[in-house]
Amino acid sequence: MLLTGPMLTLPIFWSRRKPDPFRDMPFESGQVPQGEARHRLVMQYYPYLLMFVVFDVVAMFLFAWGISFTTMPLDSSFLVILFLILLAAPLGYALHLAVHKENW
Amino acid sequence: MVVFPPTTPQEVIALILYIITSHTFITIIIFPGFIHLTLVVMFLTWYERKLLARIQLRIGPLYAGGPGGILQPIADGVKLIFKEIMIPYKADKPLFLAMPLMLVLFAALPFAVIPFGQHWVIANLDVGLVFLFAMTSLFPSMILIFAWASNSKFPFLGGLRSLFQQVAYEIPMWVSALSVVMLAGSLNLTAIVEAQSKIWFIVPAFLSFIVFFIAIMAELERLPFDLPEAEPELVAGWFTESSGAVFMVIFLGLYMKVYLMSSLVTVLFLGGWWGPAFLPQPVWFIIKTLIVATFMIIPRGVYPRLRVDMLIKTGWTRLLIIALANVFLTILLIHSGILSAWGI
Amino acid sequence: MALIDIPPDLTFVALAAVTIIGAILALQARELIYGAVALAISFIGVAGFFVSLDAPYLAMLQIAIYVGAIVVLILFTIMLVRREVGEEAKDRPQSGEGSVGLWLAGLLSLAVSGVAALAGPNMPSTPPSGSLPVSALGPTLATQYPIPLIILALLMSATLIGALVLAKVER
Amino acid sequence: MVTLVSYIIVSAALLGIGVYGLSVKRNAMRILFAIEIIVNAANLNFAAFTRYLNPPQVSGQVIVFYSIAAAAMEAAVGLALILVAFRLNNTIDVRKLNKLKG
Repeated sequence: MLLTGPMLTLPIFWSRRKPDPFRDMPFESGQVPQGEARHRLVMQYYPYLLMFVVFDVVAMFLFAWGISFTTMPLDSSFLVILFLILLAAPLGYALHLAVHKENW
Repeated sequence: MVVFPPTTPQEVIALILYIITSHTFITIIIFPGFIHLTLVVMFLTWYERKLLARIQLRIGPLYAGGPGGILQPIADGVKLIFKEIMIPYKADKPLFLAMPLMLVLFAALPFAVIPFGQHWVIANLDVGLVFLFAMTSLFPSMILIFAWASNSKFPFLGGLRSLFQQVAYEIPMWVSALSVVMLAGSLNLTAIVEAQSKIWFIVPAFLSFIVFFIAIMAELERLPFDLPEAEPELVAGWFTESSGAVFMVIFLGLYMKVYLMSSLVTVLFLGGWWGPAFLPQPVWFIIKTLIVATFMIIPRGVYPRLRVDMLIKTGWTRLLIIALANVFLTILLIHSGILSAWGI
Repeated sequence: MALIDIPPDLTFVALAAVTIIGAILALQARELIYGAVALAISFIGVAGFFVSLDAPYLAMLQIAIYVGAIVVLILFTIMLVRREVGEEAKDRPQSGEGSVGLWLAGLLSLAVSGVAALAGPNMPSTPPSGSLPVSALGPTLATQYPIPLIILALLMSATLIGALVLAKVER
Repeated sequence: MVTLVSYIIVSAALLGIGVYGLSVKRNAMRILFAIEIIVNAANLNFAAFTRYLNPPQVSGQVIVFYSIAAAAMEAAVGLALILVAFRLNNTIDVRKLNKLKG
């Protein structure tokens, strides 16, 4: 943990800086930037993000079960297999929605 | 004689000596810690350029002293430190400056749980692997915030791509690591390595090794998965606007992550520090890790890159399903008792 | 092992400060993005509490799920629905509401902590010795609480399908 | 001296902050933040109580496990709702989302 102490303090003395507004323009291949940079995002990849939230939780559950897998009786793995099968159908549906771009 | 607080000069010297020679200090500052990390990361930057040059019949770094320009990273570092930090117009200054630091912090923190040898580990956590995954899962949000804070189009687009790519490959990565956890019966990385004393897990869990390797290649944004920084389209991806020391800090963080992931592959699949006894354990560990890093660098010299939606789709459809199927496979494998010869 | 022993009280106070200030900033920061960052910091503070409560797996779960997944989703949504800068500043409570909310919140937390403080002498002041192994989680999940696990799978399915159908463009 | 009561007090403070946000804020995102803060307060209580049980039991941690999972799902659906509300009404101010009012 203390490893990162020097790394956080080192760049502090780097960060002296002369103000120079002309150089601070956003890089746009040499052109003057136009328009709002943080424009609205496309929704195209939103379903993947949702799937990430759901399967993040699933992965954590699987880890908690996986640690003591070898010491548990066999029927506990049936439970987890049931758990995964229950999630397979919405996963298929989400992938179906996600790969069809006209939905977004 | 160690006294705290020290009063005489001898006691001060004794205290300093005590601190410097203590195992905690050595592990944190010198060997698996700060100095070792910095040196290896600098070596990696040089090594990557040299290796790529060899593959593409170029020469690579040459002039900066030593054999083959091995002092090039130091020259680069000095150059970058003395360059001016430019902050884009209307950028979110605190976030823009804080995020690179956080990036390095969270790339360096997980090294605390990586066992470089039987006793060469800073913090022997019981939840080591999950700690590692929790730390790496912070990267997408930091990259997104940094990209947003730059207030510029290229970083923003690059940051979004990077976000979705990392998000898409994180789950296959975790799920493929699950079979190793099931085989070892522990989340403690030291225990995982010790479980491999008879057989490396690359043999019983070969499929998950493949999935894991592909997933970390994508996670690290290496070619052929380096869309977030596709030069023809997006200049340098989410760190286009960074310059000078900010760039250096980000670069440091990224290479640290490369080293982290290679050492994770070594721990999970390649038997960690195990090897013939004529070399000490950490040496074996570092040799294996550098070999893994080599295999991660080679594709960069060879392959073109994919398209972003294809990439994400592949991650979610193929890789995730293979990883989930692999879990079933591991259940069968363990319960069939084939592996009992190796004590699993 | 540790060179310097940090007293547990100090750790507790620091964690409490991080968590509570993070939570306040999450609601009061001018920019929503800053709010999300403060929320993430507050979550990390709660993860620190979990570590001090001998539940390291929960702490990692908290970081991985809250900070790793939910905050990303929140940031993405904020960027999707972002208005011009300055819109946020108007999100100040109207005259009466602010004080009513403050009174409500203050009374509620005072009541809860008051009850806790009154019951304090009857509650255990030091945790029992012995720790909970991480490997105890899995069997408890699988043997004592199998039904919630299946219900959770159903909930996840419903979430995935429901959120996608909601967010889909109607045509 | 860190006792069970100190954890409860921190948790109560988080609850108060959450309730304040829930009752005063008009931005739907902030309301979601407030809900997450309240859920965290509850989780903290579960973890604290299960640690102070004698003999130590892991059930409270499992409940927090489920609670975090449920909160993640709730946030996902809530954010989807906010997205839809924004797309339909071009605002996420809950005072202006009152079309159902007669």
